[in-house]
Amino acid sequence: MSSQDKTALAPSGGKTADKVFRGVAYACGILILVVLAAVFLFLFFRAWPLIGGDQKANSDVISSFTGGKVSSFWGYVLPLLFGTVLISILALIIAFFVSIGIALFISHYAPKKVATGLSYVIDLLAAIPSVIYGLWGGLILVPAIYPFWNWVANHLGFIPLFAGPAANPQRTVATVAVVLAVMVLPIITSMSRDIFLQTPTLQQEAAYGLGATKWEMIKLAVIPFGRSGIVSASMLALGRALGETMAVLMILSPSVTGYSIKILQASQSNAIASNIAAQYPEANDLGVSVLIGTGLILFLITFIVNFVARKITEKAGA
Amino acid sequence: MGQRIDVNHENIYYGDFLAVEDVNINIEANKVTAFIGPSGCGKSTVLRTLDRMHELIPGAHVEGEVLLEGKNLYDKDVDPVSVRRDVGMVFQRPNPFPTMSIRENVLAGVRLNNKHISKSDADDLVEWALRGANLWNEVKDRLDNPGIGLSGGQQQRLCIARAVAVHPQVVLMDEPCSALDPISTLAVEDLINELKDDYTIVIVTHNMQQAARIADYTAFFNLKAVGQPGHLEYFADTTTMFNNPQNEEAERYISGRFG
Amino acid sequence: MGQRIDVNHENIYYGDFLAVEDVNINIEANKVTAFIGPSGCGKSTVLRTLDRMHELIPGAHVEGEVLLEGKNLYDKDVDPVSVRRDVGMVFQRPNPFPTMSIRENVLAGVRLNNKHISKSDADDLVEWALRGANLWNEVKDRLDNPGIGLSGGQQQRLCIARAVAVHPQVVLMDEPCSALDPISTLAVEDLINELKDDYTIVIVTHNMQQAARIADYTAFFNLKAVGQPGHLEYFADTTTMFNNPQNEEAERYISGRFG
Amino acid sequence: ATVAACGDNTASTSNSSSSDQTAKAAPISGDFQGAGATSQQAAVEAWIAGFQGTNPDAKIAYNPTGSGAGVTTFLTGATAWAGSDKALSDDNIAKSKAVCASGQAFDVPVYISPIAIVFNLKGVSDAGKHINLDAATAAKIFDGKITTWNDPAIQDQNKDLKLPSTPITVVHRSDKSGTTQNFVSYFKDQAPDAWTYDLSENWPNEVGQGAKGTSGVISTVKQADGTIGYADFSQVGDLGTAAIKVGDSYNEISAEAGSKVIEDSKLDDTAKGENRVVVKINHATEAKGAYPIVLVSYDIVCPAYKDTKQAEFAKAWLTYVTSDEGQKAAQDAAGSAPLPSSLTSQISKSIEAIKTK
Amino acid sequence: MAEETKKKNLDGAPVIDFDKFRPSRSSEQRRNVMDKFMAGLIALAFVIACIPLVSVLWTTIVNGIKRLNLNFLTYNMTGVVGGNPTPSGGYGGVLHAIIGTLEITGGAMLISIPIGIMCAVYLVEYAHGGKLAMTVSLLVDVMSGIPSIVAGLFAFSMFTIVFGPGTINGIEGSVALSLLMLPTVVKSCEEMLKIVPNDLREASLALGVTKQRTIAKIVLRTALPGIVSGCILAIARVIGETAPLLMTAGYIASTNVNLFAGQMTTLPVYVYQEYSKLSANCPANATAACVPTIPMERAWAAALVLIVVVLVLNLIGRLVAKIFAVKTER
Ligand SMILES: Nc1ncnc2c1ncn2[C@@H]1O[C@H](COP(=O)(O)OP(=O)(O)OP(=O)(O)O)[C@@H](O)[C@H]1O
Ligand SMILES: Nc1ncnc2c1ncn2[C@@H]1O[C@H](COP(=O)(O)OP(=O)(O)OP(=O)(O)O)[C@@H](O)[C@H]1O
Ligand SMILES: [Mg+2]
Ligand SMILES: [Mg+2]
Ligand SMILES: O=P([O-])([O-])[O-]
Repeated sequence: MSSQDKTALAPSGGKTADKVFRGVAYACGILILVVLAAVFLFLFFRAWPLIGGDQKANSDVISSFTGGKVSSFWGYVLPLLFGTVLISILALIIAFFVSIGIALFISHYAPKKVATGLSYVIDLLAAIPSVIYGLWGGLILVPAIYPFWNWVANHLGFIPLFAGPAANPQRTVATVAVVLAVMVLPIITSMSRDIFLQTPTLQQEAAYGLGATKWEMIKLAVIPFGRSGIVSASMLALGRALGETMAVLMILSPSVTGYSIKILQASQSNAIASNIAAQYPEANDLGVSVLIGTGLILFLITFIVNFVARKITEKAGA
Repeated sequence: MGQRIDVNHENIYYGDFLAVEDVNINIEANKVTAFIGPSGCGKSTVLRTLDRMHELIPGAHVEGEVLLEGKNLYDKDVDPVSVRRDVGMVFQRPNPFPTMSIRENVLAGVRLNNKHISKSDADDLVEWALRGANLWNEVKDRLDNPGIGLSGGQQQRLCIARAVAVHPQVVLMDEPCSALDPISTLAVEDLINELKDDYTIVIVTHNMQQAARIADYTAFFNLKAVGQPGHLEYFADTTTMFNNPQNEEAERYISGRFG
Repeated sequence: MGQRIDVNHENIYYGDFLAVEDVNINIEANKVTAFIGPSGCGKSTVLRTLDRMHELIPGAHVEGEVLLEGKNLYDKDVDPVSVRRDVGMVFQRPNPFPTMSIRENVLAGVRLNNKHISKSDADDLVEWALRGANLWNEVKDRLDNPGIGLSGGQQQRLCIARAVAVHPQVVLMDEPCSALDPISTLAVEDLINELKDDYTIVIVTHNMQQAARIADYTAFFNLKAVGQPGHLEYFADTTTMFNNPQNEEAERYISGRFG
Repeated sequence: ATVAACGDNTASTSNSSSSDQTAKAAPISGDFQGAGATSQQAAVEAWIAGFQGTNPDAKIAYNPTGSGAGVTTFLTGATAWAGSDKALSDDNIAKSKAVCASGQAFDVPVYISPIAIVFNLKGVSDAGKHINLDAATAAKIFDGKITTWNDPAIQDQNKDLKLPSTPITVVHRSDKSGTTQNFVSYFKDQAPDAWTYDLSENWPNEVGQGAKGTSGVISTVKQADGTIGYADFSQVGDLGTAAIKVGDSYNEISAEAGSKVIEDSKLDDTAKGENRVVVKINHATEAKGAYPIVLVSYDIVCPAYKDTKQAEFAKAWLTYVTSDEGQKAAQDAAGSAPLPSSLTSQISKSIEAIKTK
Repeated sequence: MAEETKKKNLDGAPVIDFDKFRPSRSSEQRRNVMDKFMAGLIALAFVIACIPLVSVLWTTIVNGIKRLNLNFLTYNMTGVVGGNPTPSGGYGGVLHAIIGTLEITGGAMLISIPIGIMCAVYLVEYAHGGKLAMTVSLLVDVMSGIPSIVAGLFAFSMFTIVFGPGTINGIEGSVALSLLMLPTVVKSCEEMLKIVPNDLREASLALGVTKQRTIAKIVLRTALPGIVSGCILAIARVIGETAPLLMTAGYIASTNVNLFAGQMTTLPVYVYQEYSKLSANCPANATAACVPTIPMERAWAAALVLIVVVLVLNLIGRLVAKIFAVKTER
C-alpha cells in the first residue's frame, strides 16, 4: 500500500499557499481599519476650519445656512441630529415588526414554492434605488397618505407625537419614516429570513415534539436562534435609515433649525444627510467644511448606535 | 394511563418517493414496543408518523390510518398539536434549546400550557424529570447554566427529561441511547421500564440487547434492496422475536448480531 | 505500517478548565485500542489531542507529550497539517461534505490536497474505500448523488470510507458506530480488524461489547465527580480488562453494563 | 473621445450649416467641461446642441452641480467655465488669479429668467385666473403673516375674484438656491418692512413647506389646494401665476416682461474686477410691462487660459451664447428672457478681452 | 403499580401532581387563538408590505413603459433640446447611463467583493475573537453606517488629492460605492461562514488538508450560495446610489466608456437629473412633436430600466446560487 513509503510527519505541501492566504486575510482585515481611519481623517481634516479656522467666518457661514437664526456649530447640528435620529427610529419601529412578520411568513408559513417567489420579490425591493423611492414618495405617497395622517391627527392628536393639524401636502417626518421603513424593510426581512431558515430542524422538531403550536415553535426555536441576526439586521437597517439622503431630500419639508416631535406637521425637523445634499451644491469652501462637520457628527452617531447594538448582541449571544 | 396505537395499511412518502410500504402494527398500551432493522429501512420514518412529525418535512405525506385509542390521528378534524402533546418524542441527536438553561429546557413543554407555574411546582417538576433521566445529580448545582453546555450524553438525557416532563401518554424514542454511555443507558432503560406503568413506549434501537432487555414487543423492519421501500417484516412479542422467531429474515438479522 | 503513540503526562484544557488530567498511555502500533468510560469523562477530548484536532477549539491547549513513533506531535517544528494527514479521524456525528457527491466525498482527502489522480485510480480508490465501509453495494449506482442525501447510518459509513481513503497511519474513531445499525456496525468492525494490519486504530466506544470484540487494548477513563477533570483510570489488554480487571472502578463499570 | 460617439443623436442636417462656417474662424474641437447653476441646464443643453452644429468636433459637457460647486470647481481649473446664479465674490476673484493664465476671472450674464409666484387654488388657478399681488402682500404671505386666501390684503387687490377662506400653504425651496436669493431680494428691496431677513440662498423662516429643487416646489404646489410658491417661469405649467404690482399696474409674467426690468437696470458698480458685467436688478422699476422678479445667471470665464484651446472655446462659446441666435435657442428650450440690447455691447467688449493667442 | 416497586432513580424525587399541568380547555383555546392570531398577523404583515411595494412597481411600470423603447435604450442625451424630438426620432435615451451604471458598479464589485470575502475569512477563520478581530468587526458595523453622501465626499477628496483638483471620473464613483458595499459584503459573508458547520472544517482538517484549502474548497464552497446572495444585496445597496455619484462621477449627456477618465452618468443620477428638470419648454411655434412633459417621462422610463437591470442582476445571482446550491441536512 502506498502509505508504507510515507515517513512519519513528513512536511506537508501547500504551506506557502497557506501562509499567503493567511496573510491576505489578515491584510484585508486590517485594511478595514485603514480605510476607516482614512475616512475619519479626511472628514476631520476637511472639518478642521470649524475648530482651527476663523470663528467669525464660521458663524457667518452658519448664519447664512440658517437665515441668521443660529450661528454656532452645535446650535446648527444638534437639531439636525435630533431629526435624523427621530426619523430613523420611527422608520425602524415601523419596519421592524412588519419585516419580522414577512420573514416568518416566508420562512415558516408560506408554502415552499410560493416562498421562493416571495423572497425574490423582497430581494428585488431591497434593490429599488432610493431615488425611485424618492420619486414615488414625493409624487404618489404624499398625496395618498394625507387622509390617513389627517385621521390620525384628528383622533390621536392628544398624543404629542401626532399633534395636528396634519400638514397638507404630507411632506412630513411621518411620511418620510414610512418611506424609509419601506426602504429598510427588505434589509431586515431578507437577513432575518435567511437566519430563520437556518434554524436547525432538530430545534424545531424538539419544540413540535413537546406539542407546541407553530407560533410557540417559533418562539421556542426560531426567534431565539435568530435573535442576534435580527439585531444585526436591524442595525444595518438603522444605519441605512440614518444615512439615507435622496428619499428624505425629495420628500421632507425640512425645518431650518429647532427640535420638534410633531411628526405630522411640515417644516419641523431635518436630517443631516439630506441637509448636506441640499446645501452642498451651492456651498462655498467653508460651507463645505461645516457640512462635513455635520457629516462627522452623523458618522459618530452611527458609531455609537452600532457600538451599543453590538454590546446588546454580545450579551444576547452569551 | 398510556394509550394504544393501531397502524393500518400505512404508506409513507417523501414527496414521490415511497419510503415505507403497507405497515400494519398494533402497539399495546402500557407496553414497550421496539423497532429494529437495518439502517435505512424506515424505522425513524414510521416512528415519526405516530405523532405526525413526519408531515413537517415538506412534501412528506402518509396514506392509511394511525389510530390512537381508535381515533385516527390523520383525520381532518385532528389537530397535530394536540397529537404531539399526547405523544412525546425523544430524538436521535440531542436537541436542547440552546438559549435556555437546563431548568428552562425541562420546563419548556409545560410552560406552553401553563403560563404561570409556581416556583415550587416548577422546582419539583424539574427535579422529578431530571432524576428520572438520571441527570439530577450531575446538574443540580447548575440548573441555570445553558443546556447546550453539557456533554452529548448529558444533553440527550436532558432531552428525555424535557419530553417526560409534559407527561405524555405515549413516548416515542428514536435511538435515544445511541449517544449515551452504558451507565446513562441503563438509567434510561430503567426509566423506560418505569414509564410504561403510565405511558405507552415506542423505541427505535439498533442495539438488539437493549430491545431484548426492555421491550415487550419487537417489530422488525426490513428493506428488500436499497432504493426500495422499507416494510414491516415481522412483529412479535420480544421473547418470541429473540428466542424463536417465525421469520427467516428476522432470524438471520438477529443472529447476525452476534456473528 | 501503523505507528505507535505514547502519551506522557498529558493535561488537557478548555481555556482554564482542566478537562483531563495526567494521561499516560502507550498505544501499540497495528493494534486496536479502545477508550471506554462514562459520559463526560473526556474520551473524545483525549482522542482529539492525538491528531491535534483539540487545538482547533479556541482557547484549548495541551500540556505534556504525545509521541508518534517517538516524535512529539506538539513540538514547535511539527506541522499539525502533516500530523492530521498521518492520523485520520472519524467523528461521532456523520459529517459528509454537503457540496460533494458520494464519490467526491471519498476522494476529498486526496483531491483537496491537490494530488492528481487518474480517473481509473480514483475509481479504484472509491470502490476500495466504500467496500471497506460496507457501503459499496448501497451506493454504487448513485456515486454522483450528493453524500448528504444518504441516511444517517449510510452517511457515517461514507465518512469512514473518506477517512481511510487517504491511507493514514493511525485512525482515530469517536463512537463511529453510534449511529449505525448492527449489520453496518459489524461491517465496520470487520473493517477495523482488517485495517489494523496496516494502521494503528484508536476507537472511542460506549459499547463495551464492541470494545471486547475488536480491541486489543482497552483504556478506561473515569471522572471523580462532575466538574472535576477526567483521568485514565485503568489501561490493560482487552482480555484482562473484561475478564479480570485489576481495578475496582473498572470492574464496577464493566459489570454495570449488564446490570 | 473617439469611441464616445456611441449612441449620440447626431443631427442629420449638421453638415448644411458648415458652409457658412467656413467664412468664420476654424471650428473648435476638443473636450470642454463646464459646471454650475441648475437653472441654466435646459438653456445650456440647447446651447451645446447649437454650438456643436457649427463645431461638430467639440465635445462639451455641462454638469449642473449647483452654482457654488460650479464656481469651486472652476477655481480648481478643472472646468473651462462655470455657470452661476450669483456674481463672483471678491474672494472668488482673488482665488481666480491662480487659475487663469493671466488676469482674473470675470462674469457675464447669459441667462435671464423671470421667477413666477405660482399658486394652486380651487376656483381660481384651475379656472386659469391670475391673482394680483404687490410686494408687501406677497412678502407677508411668504412670511406667514397672511394665512388665508380671503385675507383683506389679497382680496382688496383682486376685486373681481371670489377668494375662498382656504388656508395658505407656502411652498419654498429647501435646498440652497439662487432662485430663492433672487426671489427674496425682491422683497428686501420692495417691502423691507415686511421682509426683515438677511439676504441668503437659504429660505429663512419655517413657514409652510420646503421642497427640494424647482421640481419639488412645483409638484408640492400641485399636490394640495391653497398652496403658493415660486419657481422658474419655464416650469409653471398649468399652475396659476401672480401678476406683480409695478408702478400702478399689475404686470403678468412673461419672458419679455422679465427682460424689461433688466433693460431698466444698471450695472453693479460695486463689483470689482476687469471685464465684469454684473447686473444690479432694479426691483423698483416702473417700466411699462416689466415683471420685476427675475433671476440673472452668469457664465464665469478667464481672460486667459493656460491652454489656448480652452481660451478659443471660451470665447467662441460666450460669443454664441450671448448672440441673438444663442438667446433664441435658450428662449425656445428654457423659456428664458432675451438679454436686453442695453447689455450686449458691454458683454461683447468683455468677450473680446479673452486672449486666444 | 404498587408503591414498593417505586423506582430507584426517583428515590427522593418529589411527587408530581400532573393534573395541575394538564392543558385546560381554556389554555388550549388560548393557545389556538394565539396561534391563529399570530398567523393572521404575520400574513397581514406581508400584505401591508405589499401595498407600497406593488405601488412603487406599478407606478414605475405604468409611467415608465410609455417612453421605454429601443430608441430610448440605444441613444444618449446628446443633441436633446427642450421637448423636441431628436434626429433619430426619439427624445434622448439612457445608453450612456446604462453603460455608466454597469461599469461603475462593476468597478465597485471588483474592489469590495474580494476584500470583503477575505476580511470575513479573517474574522471567522483566523481571528477567533482576538482583540484585533473584535475591533475589525466592530468597525465593519460602524462602516455600514457611513452615510452614502459622506462616502462620496471621501472619494472625491481622495481623488482630488491624488490626481489633482476637479478630478471626476467613473472609478472615483466605484471607490465611493465600494466603501458602501464593503461592510455589507463582509457582514453577510461573515454570517454565512459562521453558519457553515464546524463539523465540516474538522472533517477536512482531519483529512490532513491545509487550512487554506479547507477554507477555499470546503468552507467558502459550502457558503457560496449565501455569499452570492449577500453580494447581490450589497450590489443592490449601491446600484441605486445617487448622492455620492453626483459628486464623484458627475453627469454627462454623451456616452463615456472609459471608467478611468471623464464624467460618467449612471441611471439613478439620470433619473434624478430628469426629475429635476421636471418639464421642458416648448416654444409657442413648436410642432405637436414637442413634448413638454418629456423629462419626467424619461425619468420614469429610466427608473424602469434601472429596476429591470437590478432584476436581471438578481436573476443572474440566483442562477449562480442555484447552480452551486448546497443540499441542506434533512
Ligand atoms: N427527509 C428525507 N427526504 C427524503 N428521503 C428521506 C428523508 N429521510 C429519510 N429518507 C429516506 O427514507 C428511508 C428511510 O430512512 P430512515 O431514516 O427512516 O431509516 P432508519 O431505519 O431510521 O435508518 P437509521 O438506522 O440509519 O436511522 C431511507 O431510504 C432514507 O434515505
Ligand atoms: N468545547 C468544549 N468547551 C468546554 N468544555 C468542553 C468542550 N467539549 C467538552 N468539554 C467538557 O470536557 C469534558 C469531557 O468531554 P468529552 O466530550 O471529551 O467527554 P466524552 O467522554 O467524550 O463524553 P461522551 O461519551 O458524552 O461523548 C466534559 O466535562 C465536557 O463538558
Ligand atoms: Mg433512524
Ligand atoms: Mg464523546
Ligand atoms: O438654480 P437653483 O437651483 O440655484 O435655483
